[in-house]
Amino acid sequence: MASIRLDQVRDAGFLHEVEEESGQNISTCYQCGNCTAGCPGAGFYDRQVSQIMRAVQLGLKDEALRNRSLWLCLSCSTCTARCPNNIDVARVMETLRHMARREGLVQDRPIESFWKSFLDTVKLTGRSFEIGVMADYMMRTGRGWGNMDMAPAALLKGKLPFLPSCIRGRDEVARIFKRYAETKKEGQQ
Amino acid sequence: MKLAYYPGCSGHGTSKEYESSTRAVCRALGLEFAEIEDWSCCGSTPAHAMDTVLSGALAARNFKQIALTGAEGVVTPCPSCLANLKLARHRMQDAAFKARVDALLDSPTVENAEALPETYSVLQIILEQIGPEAIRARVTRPLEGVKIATYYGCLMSRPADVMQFDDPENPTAMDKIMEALGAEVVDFPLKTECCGAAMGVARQDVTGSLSGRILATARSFGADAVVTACPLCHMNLDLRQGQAERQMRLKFRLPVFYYTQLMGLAFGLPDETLKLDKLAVDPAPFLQLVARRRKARIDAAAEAARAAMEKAESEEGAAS
Amino acid sequence: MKIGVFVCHCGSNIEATVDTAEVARIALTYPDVAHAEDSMYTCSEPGQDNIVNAIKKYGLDGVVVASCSPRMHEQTFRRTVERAGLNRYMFEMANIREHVSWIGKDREANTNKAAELVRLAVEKLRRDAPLHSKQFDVTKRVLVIGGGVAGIQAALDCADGGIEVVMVERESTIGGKMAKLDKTFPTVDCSSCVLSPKMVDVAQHPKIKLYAYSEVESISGFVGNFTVTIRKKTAYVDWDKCTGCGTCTEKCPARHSPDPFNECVGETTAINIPFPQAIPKKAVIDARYCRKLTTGKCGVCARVCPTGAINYEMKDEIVTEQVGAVVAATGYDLMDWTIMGEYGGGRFPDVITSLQYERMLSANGPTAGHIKRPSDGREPGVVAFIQCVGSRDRSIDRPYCSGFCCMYTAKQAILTRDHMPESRSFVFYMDIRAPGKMYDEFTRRAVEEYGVQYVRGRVSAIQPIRRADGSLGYILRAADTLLGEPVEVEADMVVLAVGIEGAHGAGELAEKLRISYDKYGFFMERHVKLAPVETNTAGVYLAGVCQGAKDIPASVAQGSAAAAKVLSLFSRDKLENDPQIAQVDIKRCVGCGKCVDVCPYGAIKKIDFRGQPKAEVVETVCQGCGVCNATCPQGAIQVSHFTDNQILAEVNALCQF
Amino acid sequence: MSVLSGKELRIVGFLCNWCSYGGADTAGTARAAQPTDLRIIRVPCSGRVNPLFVLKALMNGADGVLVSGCHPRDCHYSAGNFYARRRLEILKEFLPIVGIDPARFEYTWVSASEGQRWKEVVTSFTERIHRLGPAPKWADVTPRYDMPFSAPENRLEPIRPLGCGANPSLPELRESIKKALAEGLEGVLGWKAGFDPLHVEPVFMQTPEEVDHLVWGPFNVHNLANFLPQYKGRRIGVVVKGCDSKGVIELLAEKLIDKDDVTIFGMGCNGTVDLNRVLEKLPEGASVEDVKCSGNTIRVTAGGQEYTVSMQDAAQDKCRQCTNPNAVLSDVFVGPRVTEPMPPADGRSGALRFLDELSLEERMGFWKGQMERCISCHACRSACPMCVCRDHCVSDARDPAWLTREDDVVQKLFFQLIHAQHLAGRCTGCGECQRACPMGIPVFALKQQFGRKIKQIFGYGAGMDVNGVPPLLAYQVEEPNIKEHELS
Repeated sequence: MASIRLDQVRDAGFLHEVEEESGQNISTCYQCGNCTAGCPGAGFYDRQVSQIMRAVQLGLKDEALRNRSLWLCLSCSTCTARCPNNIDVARVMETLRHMARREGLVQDRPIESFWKSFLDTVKLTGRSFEIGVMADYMMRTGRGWGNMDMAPAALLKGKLPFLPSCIRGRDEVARIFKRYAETKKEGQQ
Repeated sequence: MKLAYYPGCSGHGTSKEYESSTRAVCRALGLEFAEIEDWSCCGSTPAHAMDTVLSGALAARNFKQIALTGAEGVVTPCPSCLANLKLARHRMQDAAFKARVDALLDSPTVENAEALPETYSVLQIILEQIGPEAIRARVTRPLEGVKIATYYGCLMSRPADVMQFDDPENPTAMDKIMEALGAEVVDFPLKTECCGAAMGVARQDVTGSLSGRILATARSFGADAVVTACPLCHMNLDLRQGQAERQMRLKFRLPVFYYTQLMGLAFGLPDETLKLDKLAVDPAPFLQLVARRRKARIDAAAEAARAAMEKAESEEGAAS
Repeated sequence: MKIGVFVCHCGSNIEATVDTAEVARIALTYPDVAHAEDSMYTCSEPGQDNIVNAIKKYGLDGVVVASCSPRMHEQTFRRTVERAGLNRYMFEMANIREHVSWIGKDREANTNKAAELVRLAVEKLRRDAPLHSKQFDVTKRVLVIGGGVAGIQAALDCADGGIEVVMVERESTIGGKMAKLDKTFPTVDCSSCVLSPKMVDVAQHPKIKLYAYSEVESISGFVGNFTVTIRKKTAYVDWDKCTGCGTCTEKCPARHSPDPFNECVGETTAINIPFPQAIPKKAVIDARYCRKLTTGKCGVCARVCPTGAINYEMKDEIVTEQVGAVVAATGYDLMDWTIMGEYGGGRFPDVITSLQYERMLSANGPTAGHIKRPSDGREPGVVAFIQCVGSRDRSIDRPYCSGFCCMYTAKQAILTRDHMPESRSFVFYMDIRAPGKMYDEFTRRAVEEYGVQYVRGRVSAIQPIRRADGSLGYILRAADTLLGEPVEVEADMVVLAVGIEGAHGAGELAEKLRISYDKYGFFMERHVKLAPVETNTAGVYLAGVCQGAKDIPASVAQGSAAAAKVLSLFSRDKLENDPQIAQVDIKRCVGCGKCVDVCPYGAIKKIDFRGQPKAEVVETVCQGCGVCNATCPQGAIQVSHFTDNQILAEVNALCQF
Repeated sequence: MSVLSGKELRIVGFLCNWCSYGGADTAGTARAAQPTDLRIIRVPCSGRVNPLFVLKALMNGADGVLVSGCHPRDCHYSAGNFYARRRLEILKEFLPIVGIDPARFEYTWVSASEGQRWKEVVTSFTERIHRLGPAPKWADVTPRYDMPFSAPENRLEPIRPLGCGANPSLPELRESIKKALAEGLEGVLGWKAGFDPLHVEPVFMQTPEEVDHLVWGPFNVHNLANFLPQYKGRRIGVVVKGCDSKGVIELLAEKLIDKDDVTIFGMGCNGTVDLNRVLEKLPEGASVEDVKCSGNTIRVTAGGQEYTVSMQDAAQDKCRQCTNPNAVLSDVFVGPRVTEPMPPADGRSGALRFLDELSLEERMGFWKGQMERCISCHACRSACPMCVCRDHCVSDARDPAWLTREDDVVQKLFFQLIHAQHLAGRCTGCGECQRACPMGIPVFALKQQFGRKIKQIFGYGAGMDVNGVPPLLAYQVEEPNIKEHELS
């Protein structure tokens, strides 16, 4: 692999963009690795949090956005809690996730699909509703059968109602999603 | 301060027992909350993973419903709802963010962002408004002789500057309550370690290994049971315990309770409110252990009393 | 009046962003300016000679130099104009470097600003008058506060120079932190073998008066004439009678008192002598744990003492000393690392500080040099060291590097292998800072010869585990940032290189000494580069870590430097005051007494002048702060060279409607 | 010198030599880029900064003034910044009354090690001043001359019934003064009839005959405390109304007179008149032949014609809101005490109410208009009992030279600012400055502005306690009511 020509590929604008959108001063990161050290998802990541932070510092946009780690992040904020430089690392990860979606660089469709399924259910009924989420998710991905082994137990315990509990204000909630979709569209134009 | 009650979606599904035991315990402790009409989902992790403004708007709709009750604050048992509602209010203190949220709603939220309701966990309210001493006084069936690992998860006290409750690295709120119930609390090092959160649907390997580690450590410290205050954690530790066992190639068989269920047990609240039958890991051995320990103590006390009486009688006899 | 203006290029430091020739040209248009020029390095010898020549050539009676900060070179140029026969106070500076050329690149704005700052200096100088210092006597005795290695060095150097030294140490023995160390880097030689002879010298030196177990209560006066009151804390032992035989410590039944000298690793008796080489070697009763003093029942030590030195009724005693200078050498303490919940916050028994570990390594320590886990007394197989605990950590407001942790961690890792050849050590670090002589080589030896595994990454959390045999283990969750992967180590014992801060109580002492200190308790030197030993208060000097993190050789060097400052101060028989102090215009003073009430120094007296009340300034006490000046409604009291008219002239020069 | 037009504004900084000047050096050494506007004047200590320097700069057209010293507790001179904190906080609160935006002045603390903080301070303060833009210039302001608050219909309702009838205890007062003279007092300050029945004048009574001429009534306007310092060291007496007694107390508190020297005689006061408000009812130039007072009505015979004025109309503004009608401190108090009313909810005078409603620029216009009318007679100063400098007033001095000799509004207003600042925390509110003004300029409003801010922040009112210390001559290490200011 050819070495990275920092003088050529470095995109300082990207660092600025991430700092602006996340409200974090990323230049204070001195690469101690504490975020990686405490990250519960680290064992599953293809790029460690501290390396993603480094990629942002170097202005290496592709390295920062094109990875599965962003989608495996559990949002537990351990990285934020332990950062010696007061960087809200979880916020940076979230920001990068939003940017990756905008750039069409989503690396883990199933996880994104789960989120979409969840939100679709909320849009439809005003609340989340597990069976609905799962059905939607399985239709989107053809996956999720692995969860079926716990479903019988849950059903047996009466924990998974088959009917959603629709709220009266569900149209109001749906309008939130509608307006949100419109602002996104405007944003893209 | 008048508080409203936000149950959260899972209270109507996977965490029915949490919802029901929370209400029962609050009633028993004299805590009253206003019911929120027609509340909607807070957006949970998926909403803020997609977009913070959308997440804020889903929370903000509920702020308006809460305002209708006349309450100044809101309590919720669910840490995920707590984090979303708290963060939404926190972010809405920024006027630009609030404007973007308001634009998604049918009508904007109150003008003064400081007037938006503050959210508290039921746990915080129980600890701060009732306190361990009053809880201890309410206990009729102490959980004697059992060891409990308290598991808080990652959301309850993080980020510390927003949550403003308990120590972010070593929270002790549930420890204090469990001790008040008569249980022994083990010094559990993974109190705030993440269980895998909502990753369970898409990536069971993640939740399996993270939850597995938590359960294995709790076992190694001699815990007879784990308590939690979070429906998602509970799902990963209890409902998915089988998955974790398979992943770790270990058997845990560790019952996982909501802390309100154990409070209800110690208070002697009716079974139908605690819904222990909803737990996936059978709690019966744990309950029997409690019963055995209690019986042993009562027997020992009775024995001591009898011995004392005999001694007194014999002394009396000697004197006369 | 004829004023000369010299605008300095400071090489390119100023010239790069200020048109100095233009500034000089503008300066010529200012009132009373008779000569103006720019020059390359005004502070250099030719630069100074040029000023001297110009004064003579143009008959100047005042000089303005526009260059760096007056905090840098005001004294230099005052001497220059004095060489040319002017009064040293007929001189003003315009700071066009720190305040102009270094903070912006806009040449037009900078040039304009520099010219205006010169204008201010000219306006001020036009209203300057020659000032003359008053002379006063010097008490040639020095107070050294703190008996660590820096204080010991300062005291011995002063005493050898013939000066009487009063040393105050708050513990019952001198020796400080160095006395607690087992070995020192990079030579791995015995710490107490190096220090003990110096401690003995202090005890035996005829010029040194040692107050151990004592604290400075108050300080008043000024350079050359300080009055110090010292609180001799009660030891409940008459030290004149105590021979340090140790019989009391053998018999004392209160055997479970915390042992601060051993960093609370292990316990000691309520009456104790901290360690065998203590100076003075005298017993002290810890009143919190003594049975006689807490319950009234015991008295064993009084019964066994062969000299009858024990006195339970003893009280603190206050003594007063006169000195002419003060050396502060109060050292440091570890920051309170228990705020770090992720490392257990003190709840995990086998997670200890490096200083505790040092006591464990020491042959005269509580474990007699054996490394034992506090939890079960077993020898640890895996020892992990974590650096930067409470250093370089903004999240807990500890942004600074504690300086010497990298080195002692390497030393402790090496010693660990020496003590336990079968053990394995891991050091978690962020950067290795080893810029001393033979230092970097030393850290490399730890890796190359002793097989210490260095891992670059901060430890996120220490999580105990209960092993099958019931013993505790500690999982360190970390990342190897060089490998780019999360790593874990299961250790038996964890040693934290805890960051340092100024010694507890440093702030209160600084208030008494009237010296500046930062929020971490470190004292501020007068100038970071040019006056690292002096403070803002004349006659008060700094030695050792109280001024900032430094290792033993640097502390010793600063101790000697402070002594040199004291000796040079005392080489004169009379001292001169700074004449830039308050003066009363007796005609204008109405004797209202408001200045007397507000003076922070009590330097103004109310006097009777021909039947009228008036104010009078005590010239050796006044420090020239000017609070009186700002208070006097009729402006009758004025600080020389900062008079109302001078400041008004500066304001008026800047703001003209 | 002029600022770089279009680029810079005029910002003056006063920095203490030890901390903030060093902090600015540290910033420079670190090459911390900063806006170029600020011009630094080095002073030994923030405590050296007379608030009048700040006012001088602002009055002379500075767009912003910044004072920076050592952090509280870190003062090189141990307490200088504690004094500065109080004085500068009060100054900042005072500024708006003369139309200066308080945002143009700031004070803060920067230590010698805080180079980064200094950069932030300079940057945010400069940005703030640029947001505010150039300060309005006195020359450009439109003067205004309206004083609606002094119109009869706008005068404030008195908070207690005021009266002007003869005080039946006057003979008793005369007797006790005669007794005191007999017992060795050198003389007693009081009032006697003046050149016409409307006017009384101060008198130093030394004989029983003179005492017989002592008068007491609505025309006893002068505050006789004013004369006490010139009798210092002599055993004398003084007759006081409630308001006058506060002047005596403040003089005692500041040790400008000795309690052992002064005997205080007091009677309950039912209010005094603003003579102009009586005279405005009479024809111009009419000679006053007789005055009769009963109840709350004053009947004046002038030019053969009788005119009636009620106390309601004629009372001085200060009497309308007076809560101390009885002497606060007295050795001899004669007659019954007048009922003391509760302080009004809104204690502002009419002039303050008016000024508070104006915009900053309108206030500048107001004072410009008023100062145009000022004839620099300094009667305000002469009437003030707390002006201790007497013949050594700074406004007349060459060293220090606070004022030029120019006859312009800025110099004249600056004289008023000096007076008000010197009185800050010491003014007892007797209003003599304003009463003495032949042009009727409401100069008392400036002292009231200081007074109310000092009351707000320090809870202190001058002239109530002989052991009191004026707040600006004291400090507390922790100031509960002074918060550090945000710089942005």
